[in-house]
Amino acid sequence: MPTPETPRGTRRLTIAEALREAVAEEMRRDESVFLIGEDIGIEGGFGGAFGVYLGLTDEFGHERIVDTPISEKAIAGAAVGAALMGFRPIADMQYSDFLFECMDELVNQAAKMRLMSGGRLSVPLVMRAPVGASVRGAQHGQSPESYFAHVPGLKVVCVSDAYHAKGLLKSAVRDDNPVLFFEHKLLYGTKGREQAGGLDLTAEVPEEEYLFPIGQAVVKRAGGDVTLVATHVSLYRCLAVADELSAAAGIECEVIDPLTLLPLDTETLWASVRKTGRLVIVHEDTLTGGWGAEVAARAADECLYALEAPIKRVAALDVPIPYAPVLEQAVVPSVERIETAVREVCA
Amino acid sequence: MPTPETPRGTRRLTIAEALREAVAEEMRRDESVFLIGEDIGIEGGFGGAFGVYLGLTDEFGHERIVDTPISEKAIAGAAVGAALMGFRPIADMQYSDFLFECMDELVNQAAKMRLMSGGRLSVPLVMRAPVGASVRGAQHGQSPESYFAHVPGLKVVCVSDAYHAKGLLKSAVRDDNPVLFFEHKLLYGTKGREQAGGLDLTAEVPEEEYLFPIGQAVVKRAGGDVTLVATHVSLYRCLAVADELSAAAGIECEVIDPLTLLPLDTETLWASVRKTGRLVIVHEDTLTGGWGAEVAARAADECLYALEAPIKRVAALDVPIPYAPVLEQAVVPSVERIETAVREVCA
Amino acid sequence: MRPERPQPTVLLELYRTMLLIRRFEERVYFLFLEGEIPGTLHQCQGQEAVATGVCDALEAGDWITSTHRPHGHALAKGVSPRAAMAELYGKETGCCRGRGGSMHLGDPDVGMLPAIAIVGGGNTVVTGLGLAFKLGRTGQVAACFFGEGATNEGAFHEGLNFAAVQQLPVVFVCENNLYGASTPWERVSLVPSVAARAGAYGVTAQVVDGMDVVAVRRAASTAVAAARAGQGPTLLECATYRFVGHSRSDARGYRSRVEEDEWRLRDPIVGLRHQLLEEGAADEAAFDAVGGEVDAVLDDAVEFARSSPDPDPAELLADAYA
Amino acid sequence: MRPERPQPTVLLELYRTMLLIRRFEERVYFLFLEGEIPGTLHQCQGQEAVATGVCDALEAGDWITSTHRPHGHALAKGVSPRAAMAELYGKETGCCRGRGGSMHLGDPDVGMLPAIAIVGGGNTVVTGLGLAFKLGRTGQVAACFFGEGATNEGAFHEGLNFAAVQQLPVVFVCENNLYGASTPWERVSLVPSVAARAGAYGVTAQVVDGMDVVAVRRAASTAVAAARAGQGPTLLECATYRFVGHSRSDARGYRSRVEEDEWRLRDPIVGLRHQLLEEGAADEAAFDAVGGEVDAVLDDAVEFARSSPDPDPAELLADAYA
Ligand SMILES: Cc1ncc(C[n+]2csc(CCOP(=O)(O)OP(=O)(O)O)c2C)c(N)n1
Ligand SMILES: Cc1ncc(C[n+]2csc(CCOP(=O)(O)OP(=O)(O)O)c2C)c(N)n1
Ligand SMILES: [Mg+2]
Ligand SMILES: [Mg+2]
Repeated sequence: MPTPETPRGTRRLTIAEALREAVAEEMRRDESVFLIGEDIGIEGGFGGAFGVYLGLTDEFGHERIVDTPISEKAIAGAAVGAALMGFRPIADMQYSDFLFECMDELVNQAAKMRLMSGGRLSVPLVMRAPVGASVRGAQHGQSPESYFAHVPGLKVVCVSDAYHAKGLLKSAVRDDNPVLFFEHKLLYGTKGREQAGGLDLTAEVPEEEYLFPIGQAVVKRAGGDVTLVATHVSLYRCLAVADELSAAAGIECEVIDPLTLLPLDTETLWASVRKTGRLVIVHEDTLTGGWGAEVAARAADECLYALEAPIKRVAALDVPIPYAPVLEQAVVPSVERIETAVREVCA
Repeated sequence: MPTPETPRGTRRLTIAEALREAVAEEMRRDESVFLIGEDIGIEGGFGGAFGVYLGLTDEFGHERIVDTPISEKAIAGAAVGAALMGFRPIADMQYSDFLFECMDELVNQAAKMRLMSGGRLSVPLVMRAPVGASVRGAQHGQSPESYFAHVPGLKVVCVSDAYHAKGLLKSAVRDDNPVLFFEHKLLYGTKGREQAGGLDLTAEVPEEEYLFPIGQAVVKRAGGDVTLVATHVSLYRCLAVADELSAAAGIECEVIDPLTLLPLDTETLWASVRKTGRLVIVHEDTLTGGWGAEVAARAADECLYALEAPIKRVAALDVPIPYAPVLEQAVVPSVERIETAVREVCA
Repeated sequence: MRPERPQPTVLLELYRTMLLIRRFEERVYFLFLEGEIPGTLHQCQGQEAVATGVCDALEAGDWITSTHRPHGHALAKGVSPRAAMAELYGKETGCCRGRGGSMHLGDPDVGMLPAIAIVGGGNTVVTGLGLAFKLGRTGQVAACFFGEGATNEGAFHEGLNFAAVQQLPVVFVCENNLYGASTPWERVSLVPSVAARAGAYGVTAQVVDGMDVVAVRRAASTAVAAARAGQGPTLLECATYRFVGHSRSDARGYRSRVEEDEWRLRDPIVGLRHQLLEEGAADEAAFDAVGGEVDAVLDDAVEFARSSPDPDPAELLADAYA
Repeated sequence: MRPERPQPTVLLELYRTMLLIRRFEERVYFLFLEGEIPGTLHQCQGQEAVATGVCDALEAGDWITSTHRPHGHALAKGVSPRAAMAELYGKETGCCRGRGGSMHLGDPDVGMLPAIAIVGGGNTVVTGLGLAFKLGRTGQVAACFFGEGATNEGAFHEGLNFAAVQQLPVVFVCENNLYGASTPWERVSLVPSVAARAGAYGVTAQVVDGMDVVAVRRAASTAVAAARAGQGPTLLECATYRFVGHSRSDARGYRSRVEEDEWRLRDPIVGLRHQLLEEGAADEAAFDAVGGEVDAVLDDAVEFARSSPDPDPAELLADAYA
């Protein structure tokens, strides 16, 4: 989604292309930026599990694109250590499900080093990780962003389109804190198109350099009846529901992409909730203890008196992601479940 | 807290003693129960980081008390594997902070094996882990129970007194699911007494065998003005606030110990909230994304219309636990912060 | 002393299993391209001798753990082709009732855990199987399959060391196919062989020709016997090669066609066939019969999978908890 | 060829550092018992030669990572006794402004990360230091301290292997004090020495007498030089012993007094003193002078810590994020 300031020269890029540009620009700009991960720079290889780094080794070489053993603890630990020494690593997790292999490095080291040093050190690393169910089963389909949105010391970003992906990744690289950067597998580009329900997975991206700030939500669609907050694929489902309900029931949804889960842009969120009086939160992470709970809890504290209906959350069901497509579809938040929730709060 | 059914013969036990009894009874009852962990059974050793297993090797020997290398992944992985084969391991994590070293085994294996097997296998393991700030710094002071309350496939228990500790540990051992069992360092026994604010850290425990069910909250103090939900040390602070406010301001708090965070006993909670119209949740896990968010979010959905005031959460501040006592005390939920929140919602 | 050669009937049975795996994988790839099988695939063409030789050395009551590349292990351990195929189709009749899928094939009835698709994930879990067998004095053995890439995971280290100090009845079977996804082993290890790592744990290791099912079976039998006798774990490193890409979308640009051709000359199925022919232990007619049988089994499996019902989403929530 | 012996002034300086560590630890223990220092303690009496010898082999611009038992490492690397003591008191003037505490002592100004109290935690993080030095071509070296118990963690494995394949300028320094908390090494490893594990990664290892500061310094110098020259990591296994309990409440029931007495005879400070006396390189007066200096430094440090202000809770939230 181009913002008002979008300059003249733009192209339509996929998220993968936009991320690739962001990485290349930051690596050109700053010698201290480097890449580290599995299968990211091998000649004739994949350029990362979803091809984001394809071609970058030609420009930046093997020293700044560090191919590692299958050792997630070493990847995360090395990123932490290098960041402490003033480098700005972009670490790569092939699937976010593997983050559980390096939770210690992320939760106990990356997030705590600043405090433990009395504020004398910082850990400017980015960890990219793809989320989302895509018929790969329980260990390759999670959306574990909520675990990290619970970690003081980390920042957590979820991107849903190429424009914000690029602008936020560049901001993440320049941020002096550890940033977990979550992308959805079905949104990378044309390959996921069909599974993502035929969405156009490109967005306009300016030719010129730009940043998009961490901690700022965007209103993707304005509406006065109910506020929908959603990320990743769920965002697009919400937009579809909004169109549908506007036409079919005259219900106008305001749809917000929070983009950053930690810290949360409650200013944008509450402005909307105060206007609509109704809040529905949608995410593909599982329901119980998901980040939607934090949004709802803060709303129930900070703008309770504005609420005209119960706060609804539509999320992945509280089960591991099953393989069979018919089951997987039943688990992730569907257009139908979102629509039901919105109709319920608007009834 | 003895329940009404408590039989005649009781003694006052510390949580450590009560847990030791529970372990011994279950090991006697069922050959498939065994212990696994670091420094749990070594002769002349510690009997676990907080002495819970002291003396058990004499009765059960080194085969059923498996002392391991410092290898949390192996501990958790072995527990998962043995549980899949029908054993009932009680695994020991010296500090809950180290659970991040075996997140994969807990989140990707223990919690998912049942679903991945199509419901054909189950994983009846218990993982015990001490939480809480006790002037040991950022990597030995966390209360990470909320991470696990977000994992479908796990159950999560937090115990606050010897009676429920014993009854719940025995239930956890018999449960066919993986149970994370969190205890607070300051509540084990006499050693923590001073730090815990001079509390009596013993409770009446029946001589006879009993179980306490997973998934059942208890009302520790009845009151009609506001519902306080709290675990571990925070529970006792809430009880102190309740006494104080009853005397000083005529505010009657209903104080509830949820005991199980996953699954949550919303029946008991909502019955109270429907009565009081006010809800304050208190925990030593950090605020953002903590389990209090889930309680608040569900209340804001399931009993919004009963609420007469914003839902307040009092939790550890969103920083890693700092070392200096004066800082640590500022981070964890204090009597003062709880009292302020309660007064606010009752104003 | 030349080790004893298995009976011709045994060899033909090994041949049959390898062929079943190969043709299963070929069918599955085709069905995947046709859009009948969803998701993604990690296939094992070329590595059949390892799964077959190891599983043949195990008893029915023994268990295995497997990886993201589990089809061969499953068939070799006795998961029925019907149940395996139906699982890939995501059907209720699959061995994991459609919940597991390609990367989590398994079947408790034949001693196979749902495969663990976290690289190295099985290497700690398998120690629990070993511990259970040791504590229960059941005489069972657990075998853990994993790739050479997995040996760089912390799980490999912790699992092998724990199994060693507890002298657990576990056989660690490394399928060294030279690559972890696109990454050649020599880029992620300064030691040339995985077996060289066993000494760090006081564990016996053996390098085996993983393209020779008889050699694998022999080495596995020794390791299994030692495990069953309470002598603790062995690490078997089976030198092998996957003839296909890492996963279904892999153009294999990171390795040379020359290298691939050299390894194809060592095709374990072709090799055994030649031996059997040379030794006069089987003739073309026998191979044709086996091939026909295998095809019939797979026709039946595909038909079974296609005609099986989808799982019922209404039952799903029951699967998270016992 | 007998390696060159350091100059007497150097030896006396090593003696001074070891004595500073010893007396620091003794004071701290007393102050802890008195209730002046809160929390818990993991002390290093007996292990002073390792911290001292290794840090003396490093340049000021080099870095170290440390463990739950970091006091000796901190003092040896140059953290001021004032800042270290104030940190234990939880004061704003501490090297981590009271946020870190005993288990997280460190000081960026002297090249020491906040100590990592997760066993093995430093072993992966240190590779990032090495990577930074390599990428930046700075010529710096990082040394990673850890116990023998830590070598059973996955982090040890992943860190050492990654450092090896990347040929990082890192020295891995294992303080093998025979126990991990209450657990004797031989119960958690079938191999007698930690050094035996280095071969699994193609890494050079050396076993050193960790009670002899000169031997430690010599081995460390070689390892540091190799690292600085781009020859990759070395694993040093320093055989040592902690004279005290694992943490402050440890009655040491898991080891014998005979064993303790034997090791006490090898006290690294007493040993060096005897040598210097024998060699005539120092006399009692010199030792008295050093002792007096050390005591004065510690008197001052305690006084400084006592009189320093507590941190201000109002500033705390600023410490979570940059
Ligand atoms: C913990 C973890 N990290 C990364 C991956 C992604 N991944 C899947 S297979 C694979 C390569 C595995 O190599 P190897 O162990 O040699 O097995 P092979 O595929 O060769 O059979 C990788 C990196 C994963 N599934 N799990
Ligand atoms: C990951 C982790 N597991 C367990 C512990 C608890 N613990 C602290 S020190 C220690 C023993 C460490 O032994 P070793 O590595 O030999 O170091 P030493 O204490 O002997 O210096 C243990 C088990 C921890 N801090 N971190
Ligand atoms: Mg491989
Ligand atoms: Mg030790």
